[in-house]
Amino acid sequence: NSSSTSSGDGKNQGEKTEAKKTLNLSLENDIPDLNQVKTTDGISFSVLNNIMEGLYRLDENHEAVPAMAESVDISDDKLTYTFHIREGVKWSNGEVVTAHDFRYSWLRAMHPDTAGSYSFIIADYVKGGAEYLAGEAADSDVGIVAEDDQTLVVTINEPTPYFLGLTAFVTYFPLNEKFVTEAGDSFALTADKILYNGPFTLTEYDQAAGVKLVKNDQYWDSYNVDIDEVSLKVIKENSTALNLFDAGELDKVYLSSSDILSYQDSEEYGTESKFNSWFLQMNLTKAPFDNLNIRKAFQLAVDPEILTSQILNNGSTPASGVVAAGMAGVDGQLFRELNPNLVTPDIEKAKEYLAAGLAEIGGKLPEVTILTADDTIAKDTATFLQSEFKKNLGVDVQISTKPYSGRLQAMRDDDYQLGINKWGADYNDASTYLDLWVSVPEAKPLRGNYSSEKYNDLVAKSKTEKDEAKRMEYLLEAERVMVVEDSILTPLYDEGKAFLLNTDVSNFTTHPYGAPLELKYVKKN
Amino acid sequence: MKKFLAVRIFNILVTLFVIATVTFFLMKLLPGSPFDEEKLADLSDEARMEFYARYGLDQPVYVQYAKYMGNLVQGDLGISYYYKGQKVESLISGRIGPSALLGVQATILGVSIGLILGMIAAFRHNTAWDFFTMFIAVIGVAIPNFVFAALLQYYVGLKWGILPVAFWESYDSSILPTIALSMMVIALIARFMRNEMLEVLQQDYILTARSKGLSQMKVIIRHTLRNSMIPILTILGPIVVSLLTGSLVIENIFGIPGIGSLFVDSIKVNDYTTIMGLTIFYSTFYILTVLVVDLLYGIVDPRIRIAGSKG
Amino acid sequence: MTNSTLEKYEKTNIEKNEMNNFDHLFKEDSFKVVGAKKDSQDAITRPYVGIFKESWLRLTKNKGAVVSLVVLSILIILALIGPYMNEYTYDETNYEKAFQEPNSEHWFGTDKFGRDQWTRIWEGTRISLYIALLATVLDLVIGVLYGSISALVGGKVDNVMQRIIEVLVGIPNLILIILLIMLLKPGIFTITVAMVITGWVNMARLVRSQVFKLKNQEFILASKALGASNSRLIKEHFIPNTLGLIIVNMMFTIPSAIFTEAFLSFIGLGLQEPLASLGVLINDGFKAMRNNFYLLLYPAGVIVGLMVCFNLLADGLRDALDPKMRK
Amino acid sequence: METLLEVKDLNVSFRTQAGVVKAVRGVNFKVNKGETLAIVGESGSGKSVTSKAIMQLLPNQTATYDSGEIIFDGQNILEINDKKMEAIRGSEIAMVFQDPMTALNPTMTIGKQVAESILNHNKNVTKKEALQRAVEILELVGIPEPAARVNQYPHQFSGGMRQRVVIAIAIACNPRLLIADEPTTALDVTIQAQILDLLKDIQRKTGTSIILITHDLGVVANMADKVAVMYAGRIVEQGTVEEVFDSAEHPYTWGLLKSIPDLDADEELYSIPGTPPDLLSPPIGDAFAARNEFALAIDYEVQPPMFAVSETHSAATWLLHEKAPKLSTIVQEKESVRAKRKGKKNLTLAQPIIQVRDLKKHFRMSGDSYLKAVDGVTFDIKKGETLGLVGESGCGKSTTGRTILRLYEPTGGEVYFNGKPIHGDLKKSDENTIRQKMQMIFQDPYASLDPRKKVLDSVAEGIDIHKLAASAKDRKDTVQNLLEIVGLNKSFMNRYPHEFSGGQRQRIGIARALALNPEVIIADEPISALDVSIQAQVVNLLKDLQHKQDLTYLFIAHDISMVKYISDRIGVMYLGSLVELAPTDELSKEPLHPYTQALLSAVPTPNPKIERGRERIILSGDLPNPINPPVGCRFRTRCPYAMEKCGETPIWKEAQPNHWVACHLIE
Ligand SMILES: Nc1ncnc2c1ncn2[C@@H]1O[C@H](COP(=O)(O)OP(=O)(O)OP(=O)(O)O)[C@@H](O)[C@H]1O
Ligand SMILES: Nc1ncnc2c1ncn2[C@@H]1O[C@H](COP(=O)(O)OP(=O)(O)OP(=O)(O)O)[C@@H](O)[C@H]1O
Ligand SMILES: [Mg+2]
Ligand SMILES: [Mg+2]
Repeated sequence: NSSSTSSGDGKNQGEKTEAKKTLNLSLENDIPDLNQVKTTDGISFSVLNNIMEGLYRLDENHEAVPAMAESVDISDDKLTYTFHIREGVKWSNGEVVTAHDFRYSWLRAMHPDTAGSYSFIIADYVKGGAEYLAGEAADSDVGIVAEDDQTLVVTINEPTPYFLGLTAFVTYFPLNEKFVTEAGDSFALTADKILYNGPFTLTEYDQAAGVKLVKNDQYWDSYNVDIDEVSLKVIKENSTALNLFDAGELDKVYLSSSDILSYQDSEEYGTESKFNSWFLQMNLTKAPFDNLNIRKAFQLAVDPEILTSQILNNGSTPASGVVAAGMAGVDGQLFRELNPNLVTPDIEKAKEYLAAGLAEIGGKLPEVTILTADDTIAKDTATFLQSEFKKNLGVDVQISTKPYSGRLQAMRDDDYQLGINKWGADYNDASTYLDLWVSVPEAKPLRGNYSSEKYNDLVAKSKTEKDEAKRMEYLLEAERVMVVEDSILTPLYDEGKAFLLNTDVSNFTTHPYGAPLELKYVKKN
Repeated sequence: MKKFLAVRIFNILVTLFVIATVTFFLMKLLPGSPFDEEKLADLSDEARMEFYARYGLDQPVYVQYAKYMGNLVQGDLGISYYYKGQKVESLISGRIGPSALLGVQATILGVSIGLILGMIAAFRHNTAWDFFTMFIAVIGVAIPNFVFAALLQYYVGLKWGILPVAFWESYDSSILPTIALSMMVIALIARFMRNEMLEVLQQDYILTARSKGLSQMKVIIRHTLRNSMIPILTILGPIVVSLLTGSLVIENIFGIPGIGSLFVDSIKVNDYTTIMGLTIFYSTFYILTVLVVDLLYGIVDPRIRIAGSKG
Repeated sequence: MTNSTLEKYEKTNIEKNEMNNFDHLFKEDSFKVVGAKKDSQDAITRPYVGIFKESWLRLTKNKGAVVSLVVLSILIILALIGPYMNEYTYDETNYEKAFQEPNSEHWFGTDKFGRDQWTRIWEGTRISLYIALLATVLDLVIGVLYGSISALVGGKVDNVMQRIIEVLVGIPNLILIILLIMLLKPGIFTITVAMVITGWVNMARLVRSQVFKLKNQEFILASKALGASNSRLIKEHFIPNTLGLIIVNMMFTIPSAIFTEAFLSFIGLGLQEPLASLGVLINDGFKAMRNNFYLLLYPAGVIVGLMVCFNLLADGLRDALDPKMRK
Repeated sequence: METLLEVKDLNVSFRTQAGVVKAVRGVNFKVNKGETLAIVGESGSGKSVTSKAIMQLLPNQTATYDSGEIIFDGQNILEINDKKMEAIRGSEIAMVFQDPMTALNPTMTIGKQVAESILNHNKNVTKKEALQRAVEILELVGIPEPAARVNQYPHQFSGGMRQRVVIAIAIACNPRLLIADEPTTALDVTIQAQILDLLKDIQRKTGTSIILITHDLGVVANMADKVAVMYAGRIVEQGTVEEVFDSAEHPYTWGLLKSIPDLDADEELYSIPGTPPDLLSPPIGDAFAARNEFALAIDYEVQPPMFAVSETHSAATWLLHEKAPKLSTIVQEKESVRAKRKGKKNLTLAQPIIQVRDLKKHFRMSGDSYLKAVDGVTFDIKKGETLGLVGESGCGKSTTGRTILRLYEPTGGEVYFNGKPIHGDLKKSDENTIRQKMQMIFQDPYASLDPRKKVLDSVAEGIDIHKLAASAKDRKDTVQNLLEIVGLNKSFMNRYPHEFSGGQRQRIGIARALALNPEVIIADEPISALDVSIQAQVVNLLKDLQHKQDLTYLFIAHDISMVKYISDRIGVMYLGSLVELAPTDELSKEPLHPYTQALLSAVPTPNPKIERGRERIILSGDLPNPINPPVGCRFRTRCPYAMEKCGETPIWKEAQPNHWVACHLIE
């Protein structure tokens, strides 16, 4: 419908009321899937997050605040959550959102026939979830009970301080059973096969072209939604997006590193950071990284500061540990503030370690190769590491670039020495990182075959600890053991992004974890 | 002729079958699986197998193959793993439109300009004209088309504001990508045309034609064009296929929801059904084009009789 | 009387009575019958020159071809010695000097790692030239042979050979290449193998179409009547008569091979950092073209230069090999 | 009479790799309205170049007009612009090119090619009308079933038919001047007669002037008003037909006339000794001097001017100078004694070297129809024999020859070489032997030479294939020797095919076939493009080789007098089958088949007086379409004696000893 593209329509309608507020944004890739139960990627998350809403929603400061739920009662053992659904919240078709919708959706997300890759994010926490997912339990065995339309009682396995945050996650969004059943296979394939309960609804949906969002009048908090219409167009090419921004056709654009220098001083310029930590994983079973001294040498020989400020230059921040710097700790302190400067680059020390290591392994370093994925950032990082190792340690390393799944597969197959890896947080707690290296029941090649009883023990203890401060102690110690004592990886940086934002737009929020895009709070003049 | 076509169609089916089979097994050898999200990476092999089982991916490859072929025969290409829930047929048909439009336009534009440039070059052999067309042709091949695309977008779209910078919204949106896409075609056709024309212009029958008092223009159009067509047709076949099936970079640059990136992306994310669907779609298209070209050979040059080719 | 004055007389028909004008030419025995002189006509006026030598001679008369030959040699020499003309190496990073415009220290500027573009471009040219050479060889060896055999033998063989091409084209290349790098390591050798698989297909189809056109011509029949084998027909008749087309097609195979390599390297299937070919440099330059246009300009300039030279040379060669194209 | 065309001092040269070829060196002539000028002469003497120059169709990259004027209808063609020339070409001046095989666009239907010229010059003719007119013209030039054939492509036509198409194109717009460069060489005598009659008819009706280039002095005698004789780029003699034939003044003309085979004389054919000069560096004096047995000393020093003998007759030879010795005396003195024709061989005991049994070759046409080019021919060729094969153009002679050689896969029948079957699957080694022992001279010399090979390599190809040369020098010497044998300058080995005249190319083809010392040569029109002198030279050579090496020939030709001269036996083909086969003498004295009779009566004689008043049997009707030949006797549609019985296929029988015929008249 090429005729309705221009602002013509907008004006006609706009004249009747006041001027329409339209936000033009781009998506950097196709929208693979808007079926919240199965979808896994950030782009689909970004869309869904604005057209749907969970019991809680992240606010401008990325804290979970009541949304569909008006309030929650948490039992003393911190295992039972009783959510009170807000009165009068409606689906876009006018039906009321009830506790049953949540139960239906959550069970669907864990049912073996319908579950997607993110099923664990419910099943790992909710009582009976794991068994249900494995097909070994009935839905009545699962700790999700809709006591009435307004009340949802959820029982979880272990005390989880960040559980409320999880309910803001896409997989936790409700679904209207009747609607889903009627839509059948075509559910969520087109705009009219989705029922909305978020700040916006979709009017156009084309996986390859993008979506158009309009303010949802049925939304409980629609009074606070400033924007009337959002167009999210798929623009895969950075330079195109920049051209469009310059042409005034986009309100926000992310900058590629080569463009940053020339826009840094513009008032449109800004950066945002994500809980997305990059690190160089060493494989402990592959020579020479079975040697602690060598590992330490490789850990201390690179200064990520140079990488972030000279090469990436996009708001990424150098990392000194594996847990993203902005993650919550305890008592209002960030995790990193409690565990500062785990790794401080020191070339002299690195050289000493190398010498010591070399002496232990017989004087000669085998050929070393860094495995990396084929995206620009990963490749640049590899190039940087290569030149740093050469410069600082005098070690020649090779680079092996592989496509996304190729790299992952190679790492899982234990076919690497050094691998550039990253991990993005799903929720705001250090355990989203630290769980990864637990070697129970066995060590994972992907995680460098790291296997440390001490570490396992610390993480396990944190799981059952009801006291928040103590729990955090365990986690802090675990990170220290892994990164400092055992030196199994070189922390690199927390990913950031540089962008240009139309100066008319304010309050533009991007969450560092979960679903990034948050349009509910955006204001435009 | 009927028999010939029947044989060819049988051949096409066999070829497609071979392509589908080989591709299927090769594809299964690709590293990774359709569920290679970072999130699943930490699952144990056992847990992963369970997950695969839901999609029948735990079965032996030949069973999966048999199943796939069974569905294929019934015209069912399956459901995409990446674009979850999407039928591969509708995935392809939903995206082929813009690519095909661009492809057709670029082919027409490229071929007509290419032919004209080629003819001028041949006719003004070894003159400034010749050099000029050659230079254009060289630029057309030596500089990748994404550079043109970017320059066009920057100047025509952004600086001069004549045409849309990007997006697929009105007919105007198709102009710049068409031009960018056609550069290569222009270059190819111009060069081949020049070469063939030079050859044809030396033939005796050109003398006969001229002895009839035909003007240069008529001689060229009536007598040299058709006789120069064979190589042009040959190269045009694959060009048409690659243009109509979309160009990854151009579509990316102009933000066009085409089919171009689908192939590369689906291979990267191990979207098995989409890979297979595209492979079959693409090779059918290719093979049919080859068939058409083969038939055209005979029409363009009656001396070539591939139909009954026996020595 | 000189020859030229004599010619004047011949301009018009001379009437019998004007004959006296010639009288002074006549010697005493001018009108003696001497008869035929066999030996006066048998001199061979020019030595036999081989086709290749002759073509070379003709090539050297073509200004464009000679100029491009010179420029091409310069580019090749630069590819060989360019990297050693300054103190930088292609992988030496210097983050303080990132994104420097061309200057006296870095003649072609630096990239985001502060690496010297001059050095990198000539290193890259070397690789790209190798790719070009490889593509050429493949085209000539596999493509030409495959195409001519297919058309010449015809019938069932042609059918099968063409179907094989279709299968090769039909199976997604990328899958093959990814599988390849699982077997081999990414790098120049893998690229080579990858290109062997389908790089020659277009040439084969072109040559085939041309041979189809040629194979029923009388001079092929004549050659067959002399007992020429198929291989001789291919070598002596089909290839020379298809050469123009072959050369033109190579002018496309070469850049497309160069950019295929760049694409492969880009998705991690080809060259590995910090090695870079011209194609890769152009890809990188493209990303920075908005603010650092020189990063695109120089490698693109080298490629265009190379291609213009190749083309001029090819044009010259084509004309030189075509006996009818005489100036 | 009004002058239509006047060529004044035309000089044309070609720049080639080796130097400048001075192809035309000061040519002067006039053509009046309604008149026919015949140009005869040495092959390679510049006839075609002159005519192309008039059409302004010389390759402008290599050809230069050094001087001269070509005045057509008052304007100098060399000076007018392209647009005007385009208007003249085709409508005012039309040309029939020498090489019909390559003169037609292979990808355009015959009908369109003829209609094109009509459309081009008549603005108000519709396509349909033009095509209709094309059909009429094709009918006029004797293409059978033209309405069906207009949709065919050139490669589906036989050589002779293509020639007629080329003529049709030329006459389509009733030009005022028609330049016909060997318009009938590829035609059999009956069609030739038909075409010549047609040309005369057109000339009578429209007053067209004709420049007729030909080697067939019989045709000249029949057609021309005036004759110009060319040698080495110059016109050496000019005059009316009678003057030139009866009282030639130039020694070259004498030689030419003497070379005409005298059918009854029992002598070796006369040919002018030596080879024509290399035009890269033309001789200083008279170019013919070196081959002229009457050459005067001055001939080697000064080029002779044109001496007028009469108002219409002039010749360029110092012999006409008043100081020159009287002709008659020299002639008597120098009259060389012609060698006696070699005695007839006795071939009755000879073994057949080639046996052909019921040979068939059908070409598949569009749809499922077949063109039965050869449909069951049976004959033997004995070792050392020359079998002549004649017949209307398109009757399948070439196809027969090619199928015997297995250049075409036979559709049916058997062929034996030295008693061994050579049909069906052959062993490699057997095939190799055949390829070496049986050679072919191709009908179309230009098309049969690889345009990218120098003559040396083309001629040496067989030597290379069968590895007959010990060294490169050996190879070169052999080739040079062969070139000399066929009357070509040695230095020609450096040139490419397109740089030659038609006759020169034909001789290259002959040299190529001889290179392998074959036992059997299938000669498909080997001498059609040659001037009589060189024809004689080649025929003598063939005969000579036959004597020395016991060679066997299948000699395919249209020129019946030459066929009669060279052949021991003659086979007559009609529409794909043999109708008569008999020893030469018997066939010419007592032809049994009505077709043979018609054929023989159509042979022109090189004597203007006889030709003018002669009557021939002109066959009514057209050659039927070989896709759909008449049932029974194929000739019955045109046979003056056709009867009811002819609806049955006549059997191939030996009517008299050694005299085979297929006709119901002969019981
Ligand atoms: N394109 C050319 N380049 C060089 N030389 C040429 C070219 N065309 C013709 N010649 C030479 O010019 C001379 C005259 O050629 P032309 O074709 O006019 O001969 P011709 O009299 O028609 O002979 P024929 O009777 O054999 O056809 C020949 O010696 C030939 O070798
Ligand atoms: N390759 C072919 N394909 C189809 N038809 C052919 C082919 N070659 C020859 N013919 C047809 O076969 C018939 C015999 O042709 P052929 O060339 O043998 O005649 P010819 O006796 O040699 O005639 P000419 O004296 O004119 O050369 C003709 O009708 C011709 O059109
Ligand atoms: Mg001639
Ligand atoms: Mg013939």
